[in-house]
Amino acid sequence: MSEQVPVLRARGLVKRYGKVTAIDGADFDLLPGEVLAVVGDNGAGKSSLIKALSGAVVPDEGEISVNGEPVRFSGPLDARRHGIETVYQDLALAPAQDIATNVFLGRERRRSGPLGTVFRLLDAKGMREEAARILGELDIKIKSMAQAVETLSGGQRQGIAVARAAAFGSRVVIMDEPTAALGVAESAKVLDLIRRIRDRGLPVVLISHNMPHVFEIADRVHVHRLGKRVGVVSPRERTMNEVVGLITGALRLSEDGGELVEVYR
Amino acid sequence: MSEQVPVLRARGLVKRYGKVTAIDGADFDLLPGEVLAVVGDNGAGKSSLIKALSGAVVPDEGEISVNGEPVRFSGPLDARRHGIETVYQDLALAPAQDIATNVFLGRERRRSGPLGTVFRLLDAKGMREEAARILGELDIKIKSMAQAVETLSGGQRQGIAVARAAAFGSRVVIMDEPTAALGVAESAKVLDLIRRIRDRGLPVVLISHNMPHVFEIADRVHVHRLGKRVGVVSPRERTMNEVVGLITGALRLSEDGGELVEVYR
Amino acid sequence: MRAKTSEFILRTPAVGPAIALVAAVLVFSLTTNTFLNSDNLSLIVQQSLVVGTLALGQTLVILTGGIDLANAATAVLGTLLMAKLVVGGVSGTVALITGIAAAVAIGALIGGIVTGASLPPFIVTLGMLTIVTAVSRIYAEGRSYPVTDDVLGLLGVRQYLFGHIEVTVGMGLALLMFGGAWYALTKTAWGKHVYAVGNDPESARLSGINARRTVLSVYVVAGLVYGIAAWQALGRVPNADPNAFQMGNLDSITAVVLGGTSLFGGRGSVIGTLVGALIVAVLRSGLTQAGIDSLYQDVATGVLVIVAVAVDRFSRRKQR
Amino acid sequence: MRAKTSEFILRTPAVGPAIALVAAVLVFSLTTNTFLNSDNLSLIVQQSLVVGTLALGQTLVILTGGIDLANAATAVLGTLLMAKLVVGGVSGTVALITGIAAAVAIGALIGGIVTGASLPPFIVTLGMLTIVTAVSRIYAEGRSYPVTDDVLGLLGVRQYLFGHIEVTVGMGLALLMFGGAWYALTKTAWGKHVYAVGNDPESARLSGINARRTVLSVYVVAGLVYGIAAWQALGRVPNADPNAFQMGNLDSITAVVLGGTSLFGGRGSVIGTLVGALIVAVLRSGLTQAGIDSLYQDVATGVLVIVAVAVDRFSRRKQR
Amino acid sequence: TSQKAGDTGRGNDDGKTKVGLVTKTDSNPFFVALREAASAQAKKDGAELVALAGKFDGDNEGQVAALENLVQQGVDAILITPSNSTGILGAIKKAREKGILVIALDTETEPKDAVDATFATDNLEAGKSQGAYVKAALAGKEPKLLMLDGSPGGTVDEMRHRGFLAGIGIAEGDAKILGKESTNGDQNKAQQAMENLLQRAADVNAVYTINEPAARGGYAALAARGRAAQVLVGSIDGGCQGVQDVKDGKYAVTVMQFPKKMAEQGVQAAVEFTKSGKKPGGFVNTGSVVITDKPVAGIDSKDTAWGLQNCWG
Ligand SMILES: Nc1ncnc2c1ncn2[C@@H]1O[C@H](COP(=O)(O)OP(=O)(O)OP(=O)(O)O)[C@@H](O)[C@H]1O
Ligand SMILES: Nc1ncnc2c1ncn2[C@@H]1O[C@H](COP(=O)(O)OP(=O)(O)OP(=O)(O)O)[C@@H](O)[C@H]1O
Ligand SMILES: [Mg+2]
Ligand SMILES: [Mg+2]
Repeated sequence: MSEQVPVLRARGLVKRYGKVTAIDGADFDLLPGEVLAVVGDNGAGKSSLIKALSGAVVPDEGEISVNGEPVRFSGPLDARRHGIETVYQDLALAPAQDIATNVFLGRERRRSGPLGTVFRLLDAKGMREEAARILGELDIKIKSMAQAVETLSGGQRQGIAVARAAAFGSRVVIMDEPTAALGVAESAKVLDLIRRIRDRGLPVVLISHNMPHVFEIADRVHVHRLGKRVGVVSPRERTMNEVVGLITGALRLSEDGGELVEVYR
Repeated sequence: MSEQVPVLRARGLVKRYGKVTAIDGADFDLLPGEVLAVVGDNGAGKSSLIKALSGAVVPDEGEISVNGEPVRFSGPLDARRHGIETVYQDLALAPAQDIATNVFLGRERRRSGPLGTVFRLLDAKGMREEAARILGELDIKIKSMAQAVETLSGGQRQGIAVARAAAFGSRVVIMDEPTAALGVAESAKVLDLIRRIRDRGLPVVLISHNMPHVFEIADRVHVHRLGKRVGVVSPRERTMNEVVGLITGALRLSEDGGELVEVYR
Repeated sequence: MRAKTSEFILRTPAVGPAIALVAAVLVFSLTTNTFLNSDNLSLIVQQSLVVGTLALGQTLVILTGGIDLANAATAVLGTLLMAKLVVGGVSGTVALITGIAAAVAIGALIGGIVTGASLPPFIVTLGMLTIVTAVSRIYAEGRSYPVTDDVLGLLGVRQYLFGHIEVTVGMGLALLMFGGAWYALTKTAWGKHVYAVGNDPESARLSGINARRTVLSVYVVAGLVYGIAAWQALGRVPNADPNAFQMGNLDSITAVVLGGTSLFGGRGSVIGTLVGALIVAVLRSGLTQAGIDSLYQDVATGVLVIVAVAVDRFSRRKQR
Repeated sequence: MRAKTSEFILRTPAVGPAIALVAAVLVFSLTTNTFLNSDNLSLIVQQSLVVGTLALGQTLVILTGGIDLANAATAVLGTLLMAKLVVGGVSGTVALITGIAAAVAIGALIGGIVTGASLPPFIVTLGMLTIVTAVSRIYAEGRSYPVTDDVLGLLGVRQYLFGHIEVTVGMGLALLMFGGAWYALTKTAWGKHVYAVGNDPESARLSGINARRTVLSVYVVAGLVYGIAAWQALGRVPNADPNAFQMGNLDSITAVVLGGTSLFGGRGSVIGTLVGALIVAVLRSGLTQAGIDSLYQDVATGVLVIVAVAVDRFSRRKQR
Repeated sequence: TSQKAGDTGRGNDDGKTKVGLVTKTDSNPFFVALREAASAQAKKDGAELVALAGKFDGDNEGQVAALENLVQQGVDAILITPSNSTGILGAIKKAREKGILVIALDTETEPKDAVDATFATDNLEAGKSQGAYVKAALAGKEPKLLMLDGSPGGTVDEMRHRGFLAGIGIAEGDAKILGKESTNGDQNKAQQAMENLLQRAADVNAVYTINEPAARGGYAALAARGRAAQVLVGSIDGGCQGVQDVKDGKYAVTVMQFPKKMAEQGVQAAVEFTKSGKKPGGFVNTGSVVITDKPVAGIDSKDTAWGLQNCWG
């Protein structure tokens, strides 16, 4: 597809759960500096795919490589060490803890000087301010920064998960339906944010059911169906309807990947 | 606003959590047979409002009436007894249990004859088939009906919550962002479903951030901002941009409710 | 095929513990020559009856996300009531019913406090354990009470099946109770509600389940089960003793957890509990047959209990 | 104002238990005339030291969603090691360090099994309880060992503050430990991870927290705390006895739960635990001062423990 | 030789006697001493010993199961210290029906002839001795008594308590009893109980204790308040540490019992039974002895030097 070495690449991934096969020989390529949208039906296996790519799930078969180097992630920490930061569809927040704690979970900042190095004192104030700043940038309005995450509205919670990934991704940022619970203004801000991340040179994987969003921001669109990639198309060359056709299986790509073929059922 | 007696009506609802005021003197009117969209920013208090209307939260102040009769809901069961059925934003499913169990939770069907009446035997097969049928109608594809809900994809889970409410609402159906996690085709089916419910004569409350959906289906649009209703507009008389203006506070309705006024900040 | 097997293990939560049980039986059968005979196996079942019955009630409570530390104390008070009433001239049947009713009342009280004031079951039942134990001792006046009444002793009546398998009426009743509980939990709406409430109480409430009533009913039913455990105890040892079964609460929780039920609620099965109760008795019997002193038995039991759970978990790990 | 107060209660989880504690102290001060004096209050603190220290470690474990049934047994083995080593001629300091190291090793073993094989802490620590208790008994050879060594007895050394308030070195150490644990839990990344892991293990894992390492570290730290509890025990009673603290595990869990910490993990505080441990000692002392017989004391304690938690819950209910 | 053993197929074909010992617990030093003496005796006589125990004092169910499992295992004789004198009868009967010799140690069954023989101490008598000594040592002073009891409802606990009151001549509920607390025979609990009791009964002059650990705990609390010298503490057991405490003047008296004797005689009887089929019979009181370095008139006692030679544990 391209001469570039993919930042993140997978071949033949398979993940089975008893009778259910969630990933069924899926391939994946993320090129440097691009926004790659991943689209597909509910239950197509998108989240399972990116869980495999972010170490949350260990695939039964298949290979993953980062910048051409084969890797094996045995947990999310491994992927994070490779600079891959993920917003999971289920958000992965600690419900009873406050907002700043959640934003900085696993990456807490310590105070400078001996207080930090010897007494390992956290910079609570600094983290709180920084968290407020990031959320402000995303237009997420929070009434009290001391609220436990479980008391926040659905959109506020999602904002926190997005803010966290955006702030810390150093090589790849993966977002699984980051705007699903967000309002119009907040969604626009997240799309802005994705653009800014790309402008920093980081590639972004965006899973979304929102076709206008996908067509607004994606450089390439990976279409997932029944556990595997059925094609990658350019949003500039295809219409929304064509992509929806691919998703539902009404259309398919011809062998050479260049043409759309109608499927008769 | 209308001569009709509202099916569900609230005046001056207030709900405080410590420092945070989630509902701040909100009013609400749902007319017979209408689809009422409730829109507003993240954290505006939409979910809190409908939680108060469905008995999930007991407001600190204010009154609720059903068909003109004042009511006090001390729990979701009270509201359900009044025929009010709700899809919560957090879905309210039992994660470890299977799909049919979740669809019929709290409303299980027993076998006919003495097996049912004396031995209280559940009609497991019947419920499983019925659940499969309802989900099929919504185009939600599930690989195994025996899967625990926690193993389903985000969209599949949402489909189950929607299917449940739609199947059982007898007076009012409230849906809090029912299509947030759904794909294009599945969302369309849910909109269809809402129309069918309305056609059965039941009013529907639809909370959504998706303006195209709102404008496609709503009879009236209730705009919520900072914990209260700032206005009710007709989607036929207003544009999406105007509604977004109301949501963000860039516009406000004039005193008589007829005109939009710009707010200078 | 492979998928089918693992699916079966996953969906039948008692299979893991059963593997551990069978493994234990095999090991003892091979290493001693006194373990594997119908007499001994029958004894093992008899030895698990009381704790098994306590564990049955415990399973219900744990499935709702609770825990019952007062279960054995409740049963002990039940035995004392039954025995003292008969001593006082009341008929065995009336004494039996009174004892069971007392256990039900204690269950209702616990359930009432837990649901009415939303207090953690651990603390409520711990307080109740202290109270009920003290009441039993006060009531018993420092004595224990031998029981000769036929009704109270009914569950201990032995019979031989096929000429040489010794069974007791108590075994039959236990089988009935476990079967009934299995049926109620898996085939009725009540059971679905019990699991749902334990699984996620808030979701259950929002789904329109009357969570309080469900939980209350569980404590009441558990009380009934403990009342029957009291009857089982008199069948096994016709003597009501205020000092009996002091470890019955922990023993019953052990059986529940060995049976694969989660202490967080919402996941598990009574069949697993049955197997769990048997595992403990098998270990004790087998180690004795192997001639091991109880101090060293304790060490071995500790290790084997951990191993048994590990076997269970690994047989389920495959699915992950 | 009202909002402020309730906010304070909500965000400071120990306030509820503290209200219960103060209420209990008030009641006993008014109903007896031997309760409220500095001597007795000092005694009550001394009486809570061992269980309080055990409960401190228990709090850490419970915050991760676990439970430790072996904590008191671990401490008892620690006391035996310390005492027997000194009898064997080893210096007090070396004996102390060895005893504490053994407790840490047991903690590490438990943590290793819990995290390595993903087994439920209840079963692992129950097995460990059986094993460690048996080992202690075997090691003690049926005797108890009086301790005369100064280092081992250090925590029992008394002094008078302001002329009449009796304090012991052990009290100072306990204060330090609770302070340290409070600091570690609320002011360091480790503490945040402990809460996160207990709150929602899967989310914590997905957030990139090394959940296993966190949980393992908690069991190791808890082991250290139990080792120090052993030292506290020798300070209070200079005699290492394999039969001591048989209810220490339940007692410590009681203190934790009375202190407002959730048995489901992720919510609670060590300050609450401190208060919880004091509540139990206050009840026992106060009821004795009131001249109530043991059995009736038990009844009263059971009721009061439930009431104390109810007070806590109601003081927080306001926010709902 | 043993006509019974042969026909039930139990394994003494190699001539080795298999003896099962079931104590109340594994933890109480008294029973540990008993177990160790039995084990030593068995080794000496070439017998095989399996030692089991209940999980706690009062664990009748545990003892029943232990008995059943021993029968299954094919032992020739069972020595048991019953936790419950009536609750254990069924299991004993089943064992005896299989031709197994059953001997009660330390505690009698009810009725006594439910076992082949009993080698026991009389705890009521031992309590009486403690009480009588304390009464005599007070030398006419009005007793102001605190009682550190064992576990509520325990048989031994009740007997010693009642015996003590009989010996000192005070009725239950008398105002001379300034207070009593359960200690479960645990030193920690005893210390705590005494601390709390002292708060309101500062003028105590006599203390009853259920056993020596409780006495030590009580002494520690008294010593910490500087009251040890004025208070007469009595105890029961006769463990070596307890005797040493008496020698050190921590408490005035202890009443020694003899677990070793019971165990040794029990094992010997079992071995004799398998050899010759001869059963021991009746009740053998292994007795108790008052140990003190301050003998008082009218009470037979031995000094601590004798005590240290004959103590157990
Ligand atoms: N742990 C599991 N056990 C069993 N089945 C699973 C598990 N996880 C996922 N599945 C199944 O795998 C399939 C793919 O799920 P996945 O969450 O990847 O879908 P998705 O494409 O992200 O859907 P959505 O758009 O609804 O989020 C679904 O059918 C789901 O039920
Ligand atoms: N239990 C609670 N404790 C404290 N604050 C709460 C609680 N529940 C809701 N809130 C606050 O009330 C406000 C309204 O929340 P609500 O969930 O109603 O918003 P919403 O309009 O549904 O938002 P969204 O579109 O993101 O779902 C938010 O600021 C939220 O943080
Ligand atoms: Mg998904
Ligand atoms: Mg909402």
